[in-house]
Amino acid sequence: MTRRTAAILGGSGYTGGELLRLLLRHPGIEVVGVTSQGHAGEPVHRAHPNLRGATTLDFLPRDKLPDADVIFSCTPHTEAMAVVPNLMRDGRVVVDLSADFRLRDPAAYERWYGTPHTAAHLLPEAVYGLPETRRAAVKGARLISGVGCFATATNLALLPLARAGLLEGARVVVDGKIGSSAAGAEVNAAGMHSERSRSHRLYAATSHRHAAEVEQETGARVHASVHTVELVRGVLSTCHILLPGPAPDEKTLWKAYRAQYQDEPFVRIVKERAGTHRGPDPNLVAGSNFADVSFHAEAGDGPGRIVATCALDNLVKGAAGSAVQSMNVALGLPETDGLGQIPLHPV
Amino acid sequence: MTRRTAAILGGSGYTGGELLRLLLRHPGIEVVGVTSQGHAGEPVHRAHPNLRGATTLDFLPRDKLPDADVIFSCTPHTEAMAVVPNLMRDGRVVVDLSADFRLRDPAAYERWYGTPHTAAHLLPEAVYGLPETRRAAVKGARLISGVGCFATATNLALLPLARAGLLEGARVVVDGKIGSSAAGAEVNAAGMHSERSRSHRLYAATSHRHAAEVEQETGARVHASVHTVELVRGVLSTCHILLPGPAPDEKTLWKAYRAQYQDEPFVRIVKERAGTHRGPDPNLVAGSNFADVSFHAEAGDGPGRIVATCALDNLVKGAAGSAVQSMNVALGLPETDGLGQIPLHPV
Amino acid sequence: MSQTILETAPLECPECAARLAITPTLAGEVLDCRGCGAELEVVSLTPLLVQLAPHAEEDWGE
Repeated sequence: MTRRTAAILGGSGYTGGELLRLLLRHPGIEVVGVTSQGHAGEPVHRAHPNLRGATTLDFLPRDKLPDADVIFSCTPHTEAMAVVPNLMRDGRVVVDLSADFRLRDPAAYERWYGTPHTAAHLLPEAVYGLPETRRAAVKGARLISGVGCFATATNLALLPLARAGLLEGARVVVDGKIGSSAAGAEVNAAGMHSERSRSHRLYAATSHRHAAEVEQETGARVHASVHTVELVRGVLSTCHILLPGPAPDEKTLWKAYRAQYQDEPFVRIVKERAGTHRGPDPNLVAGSNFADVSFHAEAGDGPGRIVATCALDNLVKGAAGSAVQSMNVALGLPETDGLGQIPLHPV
Repeated sequence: MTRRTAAILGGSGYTGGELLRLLLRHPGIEVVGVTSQGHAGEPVHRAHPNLRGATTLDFLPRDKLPDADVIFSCTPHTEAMAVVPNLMRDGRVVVDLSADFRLRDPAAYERWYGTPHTAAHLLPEAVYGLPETRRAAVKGARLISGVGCFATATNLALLPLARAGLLEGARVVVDGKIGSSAAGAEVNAAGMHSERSRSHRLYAATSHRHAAEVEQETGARVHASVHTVELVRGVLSTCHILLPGPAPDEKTLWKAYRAQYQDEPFVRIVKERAGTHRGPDPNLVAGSNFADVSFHAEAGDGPGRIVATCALDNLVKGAAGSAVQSMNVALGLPETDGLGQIPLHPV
Repeated sequence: MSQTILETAPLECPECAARLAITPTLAGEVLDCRGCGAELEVVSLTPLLVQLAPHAEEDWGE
């Protein structure tokens, strides 16, 4: 089977490292190069110690990106939109891990990212890289956007309810808990271990960027907040759906979630009645492309509530994993190729 | 100044240990005894290693509780209501740390604790031991109930909004994050370090016990959920107030919180615009009786939201600290006596 | 940027409405509100006018 070639632009950050970890063990892909302005000339394992011995690649200077069938761009938000258009070639798939091509509406982008979109002409063609909501569109895509990690956990928790019409007339609050790697590898005071360890606080009381992504993918208008918790990898999104009337019974919810996810390779319904681990827990999916979802109906007097949660690894299903999964779909490769990692337990 | 005497019934658990830690350094109190059926005859530091050298007391058998001006009962829920009535004496203050005398309505107790209340005749006299909401009633009280930790964090976050009428017509979701010590010292599978470390999951999707306590103290009807997080001590309650109309501006919120808390010795408004630690964080109040609160207004199109949070130590302000604080008020001692501990940072 | 114009009422912080106990001496001086820690820039002395100094949003990254 002839392998396809892949290269990574700006691969010294956490997302770049995850793309390498997945692609280096992908049966259908050969990684032909990874660039990094800051680490040019250094061995990859200098920035990604877990990759020692897995590759002999060195980081290339930014302007030495080799040609490849698939290009992953890890250039940060607002810079990517200047870079990505130059990467586009016929017959090539470009996957942009930044937020620049996630929102189809350039006005929403400008509102939440504070700067006008300079490549808005590509937005109609860009496909949001979440196969669980856009598999058909990803198939033929030339430009695929990465996904937001918190938005993806929220989308996957809410999707079955949205599709079953159970969000109608409801007000939705999304309370996120997220690990420190989501803030990226860049050094900053708040990220110091001695300050960040065991810190549990509201990091963003309102989080419109993610809310915009959620509304685009599931149609749900949400009030989002994000907390820091004692995790490096992992995000847990807890969605509180305040219903206009009584809550449906849990059988109805089982049907809605099964209908949406029974054939999905990476979304698992985790709702156990016994044992220690009964619901989604980011600690139990770390390093894998799994997204675990669950749901609870709260009856009681007065209008009811549904609580839906989703746990995933912000660097895998919330970034590099969905990117590789989307690449598989776009290239016509088996969707699970390179994404079979089993998570650790105990961990 | 003649010191008052205090004794603890069932003091080998975490709450008992915290009561001892506070009372052994209380200027107006002499601890005359602490009982434990399981640890009778053993030195106190066998169960509470932090107290080594702070006391020469040994645990007494349960039936050897000495007479004292103040008795703290740490007997568990549903057992306490059989024990507390026999502790009552004229001129004595009884503080019951269990949930048995928190709810004034015996029907609510039966509904949420699954058993009829066998000492309901004492409920009218029992005072909920949260001076911030019931200082006047605590003054002359003979029977004071301890407080729920998650309920207290929620009450203190919501109280200013309730008193300012800002909860009218709103629906309130409370998303709690709580440390492992809240489950008590009893050995259980879920509490094993190798299973519990870094576990972040929905521990209780619905939490009616706490909701009942919140409704009683602030009048707010809430939909509550609780998560386990990587903390031993600490609870963070994040309250999402979905308003019927637009959100008030933050100046209005500042006034409501300042009016409620500017004279409170233990509740601090933590809402900074700069620096690493800008909002309430249980990690930064561990070991102290402080409860830090904050608030945020979310405007935007459509009906608004207020996000109010409170962080406290579930064993101190959420249990033993409020109990000692209430004892001070009931005995006419300075309210801050024995509660001046400064928390640690970095920690 | 909301501004507070001092006519009669004592100087009030534009962010949290706390009363500002200190009396600024120079235009352009930056003072901290004791109530909320907001940095306030003195825009003018007569009338006394303060406004919120721009503050760094938390770098949310992701």
